[in-house]
Amino acid sequence: MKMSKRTALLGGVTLTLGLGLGAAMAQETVKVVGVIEMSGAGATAGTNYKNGAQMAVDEINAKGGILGKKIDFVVYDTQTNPGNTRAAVQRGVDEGAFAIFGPVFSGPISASMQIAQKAGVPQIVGGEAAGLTKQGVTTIFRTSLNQADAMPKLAEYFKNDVKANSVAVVWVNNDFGKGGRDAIIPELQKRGIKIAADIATESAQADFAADAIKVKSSNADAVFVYLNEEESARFLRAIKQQGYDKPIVGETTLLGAKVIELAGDAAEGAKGHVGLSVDAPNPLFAEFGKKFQAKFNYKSDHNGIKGYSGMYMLKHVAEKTGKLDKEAWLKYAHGAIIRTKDEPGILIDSKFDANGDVDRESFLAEVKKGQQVITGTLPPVNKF
Amino acid sequence: MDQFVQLILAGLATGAIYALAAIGFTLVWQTSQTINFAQGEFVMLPAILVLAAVKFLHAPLPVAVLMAVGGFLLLFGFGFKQYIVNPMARHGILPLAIATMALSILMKESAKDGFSAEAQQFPSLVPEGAIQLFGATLSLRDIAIFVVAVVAIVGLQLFVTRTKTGRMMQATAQNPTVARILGISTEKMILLTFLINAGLAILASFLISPVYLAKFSNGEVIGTAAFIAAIVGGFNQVRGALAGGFIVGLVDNLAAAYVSSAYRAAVPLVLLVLVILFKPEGLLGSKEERTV
Amino acid sequence: MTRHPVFSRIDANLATLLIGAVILWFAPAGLKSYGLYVISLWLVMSIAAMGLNLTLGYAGLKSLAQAAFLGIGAYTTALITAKGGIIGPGWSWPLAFVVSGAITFFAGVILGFPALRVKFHYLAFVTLSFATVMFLIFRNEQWLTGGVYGFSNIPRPSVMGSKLDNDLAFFRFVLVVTVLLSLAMWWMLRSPWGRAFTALRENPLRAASLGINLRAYTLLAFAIGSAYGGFAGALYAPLVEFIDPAPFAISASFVLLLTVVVGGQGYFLGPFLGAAFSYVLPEVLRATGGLYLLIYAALVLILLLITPQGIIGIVEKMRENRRQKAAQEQRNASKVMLEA
Amino acid sequence: MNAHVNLPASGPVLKVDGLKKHFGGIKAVDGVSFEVFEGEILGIIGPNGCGKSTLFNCILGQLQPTEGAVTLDGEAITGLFPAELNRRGVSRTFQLLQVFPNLTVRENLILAGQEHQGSMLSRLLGPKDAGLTAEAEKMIGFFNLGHLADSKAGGLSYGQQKLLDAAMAFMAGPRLVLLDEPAGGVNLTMLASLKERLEAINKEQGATFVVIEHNMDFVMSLCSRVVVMAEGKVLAIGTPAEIRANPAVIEAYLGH
Repeated sequence: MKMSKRTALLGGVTLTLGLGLGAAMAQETVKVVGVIEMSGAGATAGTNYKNGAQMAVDEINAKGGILGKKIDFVVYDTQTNPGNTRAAVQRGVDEGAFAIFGPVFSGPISASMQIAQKAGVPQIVGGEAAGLTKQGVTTIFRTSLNQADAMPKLAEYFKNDVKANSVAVVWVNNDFGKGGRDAIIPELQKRGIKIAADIATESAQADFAADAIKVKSSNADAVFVYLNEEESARFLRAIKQQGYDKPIVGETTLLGAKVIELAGDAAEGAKGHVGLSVDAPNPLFAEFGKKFQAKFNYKSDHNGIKGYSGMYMLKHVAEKTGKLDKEAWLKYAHGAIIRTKDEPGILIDSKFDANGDVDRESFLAEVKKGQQVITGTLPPVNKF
Repeated sequence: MDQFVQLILAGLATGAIYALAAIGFTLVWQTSQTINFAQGEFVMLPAILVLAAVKFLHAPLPVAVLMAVGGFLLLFGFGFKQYIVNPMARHGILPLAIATMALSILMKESAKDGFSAEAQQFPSLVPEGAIQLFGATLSLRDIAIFVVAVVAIVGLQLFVTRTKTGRMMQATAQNPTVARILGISTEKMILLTFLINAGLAILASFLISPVYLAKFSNGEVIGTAAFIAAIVGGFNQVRGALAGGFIVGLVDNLAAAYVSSAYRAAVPLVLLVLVILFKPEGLLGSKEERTV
Repeated sequence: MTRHPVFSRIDANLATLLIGAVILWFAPAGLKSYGLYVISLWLVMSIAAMGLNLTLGYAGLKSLAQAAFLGIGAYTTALITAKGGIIGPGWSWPLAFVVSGAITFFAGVILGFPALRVKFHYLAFVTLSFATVMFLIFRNEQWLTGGVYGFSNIPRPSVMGSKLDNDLAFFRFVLVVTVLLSLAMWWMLRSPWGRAFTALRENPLRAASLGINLRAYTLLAFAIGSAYGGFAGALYAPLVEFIDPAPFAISASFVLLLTVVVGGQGYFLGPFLGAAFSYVLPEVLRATGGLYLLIYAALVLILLLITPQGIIGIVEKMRENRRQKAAQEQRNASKVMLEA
Repeated sequence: MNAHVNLPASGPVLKVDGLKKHFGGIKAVDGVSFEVFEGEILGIIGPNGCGKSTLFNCILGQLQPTEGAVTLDGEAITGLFPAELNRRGVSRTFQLLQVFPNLTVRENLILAGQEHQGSMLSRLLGPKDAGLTAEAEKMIGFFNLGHLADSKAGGLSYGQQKLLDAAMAFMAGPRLVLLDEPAGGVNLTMLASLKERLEAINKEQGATFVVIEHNMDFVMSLCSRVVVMAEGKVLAIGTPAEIRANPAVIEAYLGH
């Protein structure tokens, strides 16, 4: 037993040392801590977000960094677990991060945003759930449209373009999917469209046969699919197997490059609204897409764009304030309008409001011959 | 009504995959008291290995398949038994089960870091297309999955009951001590079951990856389903595992459609708990004797 | 009378616990919030693992539902303490703590009933099903639990009128609760109950023939083990200040199982070592970048291959070797005595 | 030692009346009746498969009898659970080794007595030895296990475990002890000491014993009366001398 007592003490000491270090080594760099889903349910989205951000960091550092200081970008995996996320954000704050980059999934964001706020550290996230920017947190910034802004656009689309009187809604039962479902259903009903089926699916679900059959037998005029990437592809394949021939409508993910690649023919004809896309009629997106493909050997989805443009937003605001001061950064960022002519890395003109929501143009698209084809451009919610 | 038929047919195709995984699980349990929590990852990995061989070694697809099959049998048939099960077997069921849990993380993370975090297409051996049956649409792929799985299982059953090696294997599973006295090389027989388990996993992997897509995290769902199917079948019966796989596949699909999609995952479990409480030896299993 | 090794071992457990508590009280003075969070989490998960160690390690009942009990405790605490609390901020947390323990205790009793009928992997399955159902309830019943959006702004407890918003103060609060719960567990395990639990694991039929009420002790082992999960949940909620269903999923129950086995099942200090391995080591390894989970899994495998009895097993193996040597000498001596 | 055959005036401690246990068509125990009186040592013998063990398991609640009654001091105990029987003063030893290998000898003994002390709550809140250390030490001394008191039971030799098993049966001061082949596998020197210990404790505690045994010499010298079973039925009951002289018994044992 003496042994185990000694072992326990030793363990305690090692632990204390291990956790206590880290903050001491402040150098002439800008520390940005990525708190990102590198494993667990959010691994795919997280990897894209991280790769996009990493590419931006490499470019920025190659050109001399932010205000002459290189970006020191470290990434801590959250395992898509809120507790771990909280720990990682806390760790970033303790290590003196200038900004926290991530996470992408909304649950972990909810779990951790108070920590960043308490420390006054800007947090640039990939989450789309409507609630995030409604809780008075002053340090959070989105890199993509809020569901609450995207869904009315989509409901209009169902009414005017698809001309559906009834819609089956298929959503993934996490905060992202539930948030989308809760946002779209009232918008559809407001426009007199009936909800023919309301189908929850699991995240990381593999077998979508039962859900596809249910959609088909609901006899709705169209189906709205709000799932993560792979699940979207699996669903498209499953519903195609059922010989489904009515419009399949989605939001951003459904029309993403990854889904089209994975679903193959089954993605043909899918349509809907897209926030960010490498296929948008915009030379900057196309150029980003090419660079990303060259660097990582696969096609980026919208999360890659979010990570990339988010990092440039960080840089741009810091340079505008002329100093590395978090308070000044936050002050400028709230209400900032960033145009591509000033900062090409932002990829698309964007306005950040007082809550941290972003407003920008978005697109209507359709999958034709294995490609996402942009069929229309929608203006920002509030013109700027 | 055709919705019902449709659900049944889809459930059978899914169930066939679960059955393949559950049979391997049961075989390994029978011969070496290994609860393999990495069973799902066993089904995930072969497809990834094929894709990795194509991507990194630029091997043509048939060569890549051969390499993946050989490598997997060696690592997760022979190696798994030799280097994980053998040293730990005598320390009881739980440490070994936990070790397989660690193995599952290891396999998952290796696939993710070594290959890709993203889902990948996997070539299908069966053409796209569908036929009409009882007013329901049935894809050729589902039919193929079902047929291949059933042929494999029937073949295995014939092997076990009709050949000398098969009977020796069964004897080893049922009573290793007696088998040893009868002069059967139980070591070899146990190895054989591990190889068969790996082989069934490869088959399942190649069958479902075109549908589910090849991804490092695919094992989670399949592993749990195989575990449940094995228990439903009584844990110690190949026939039971077969039935268990189909039952889980069917109940899951019907539950999703008729009960509640949000509580879908619970329905088969709750039903099975009731079964266990009233028939503790599983649906087809035999009572484990109580020794005084 | 001579000193018995077993009795002195229990005393050593107590000594380690108390010395460890004193060190931990002062050690983290230099730690920042992150470090304090990690060691607080370590203690909280040690409590949950301690409960599972009772059910699994001492009484031999395979349970895969410990994370579900953690969740029941966490949600109960969140509901009772949020928004100023039901009975004011000062007493809400103690009430939540007691209620969390009570609910999980009774849930444990109910879940223990199948344990009387089915053993082994069926029991694991029944508990697995329970854990799945609980997870789905946490996720789907949004009106109660906040569903997938989670439950935010869970307050830290107050002690004597001051709220423990300071991370060091909260850590010390967690430490005190952990020590009290550990002492209670230590006392129980060295009481006749502890022996009865061990008997239940080693040979239930023989235990019954010695008048040991299998039904009562099985239910107690399950219920008390579950209640420790609930107690841990009552600390987890204010520690993270936000809960959603993810940390209470099946996979989390598996991690707790791994914690108990890696630490050393059936040893009093096992859960503390196991929890350090499961919850602190990954944080330390995170610095190694993307491969840390790979390294972690490999470490678990290697550790189990070396010592299937868990980390404490290494120490125990050495002690056992020494004892065997001594016993051999005694046996030789006794032979002479009996034959004489 | 087999002198006190004069039966006491009080009723029997244990009464087995028309006990039957059928497994499907097999009549393992088929209408067995006998009585055991205060302080006596009753032996049960018979060829393998005659139903001795099944009979034991029925009396001890391990099996539910198909028919018949068992009474302890005039109270029906048929089909009670083993733990309940034990708390009423019926204890037993096992044919195969059944000690708790990871507990020490002393802990095994305390465990064997603790459930007879106080209530559940007092066992939790009271002293860790449940006040049984002295009792355990006495038993350890009595069975010559003193030097092994702190060794784990799993590390003991076969004979030592057999002694411990027997000692555990006596910890709670039982009214009736059923010993299942106490001499099985025990070497000769150890056997003499075992027999002597059993006789001594029978006298000292005033407990009543029922012994199943194959070893004829052991049974005949230890027991005051012997029940001979064959094919699930009682063939004969009597003193060892009567049994030795019984032609039916001789027939059963030697006739084929």
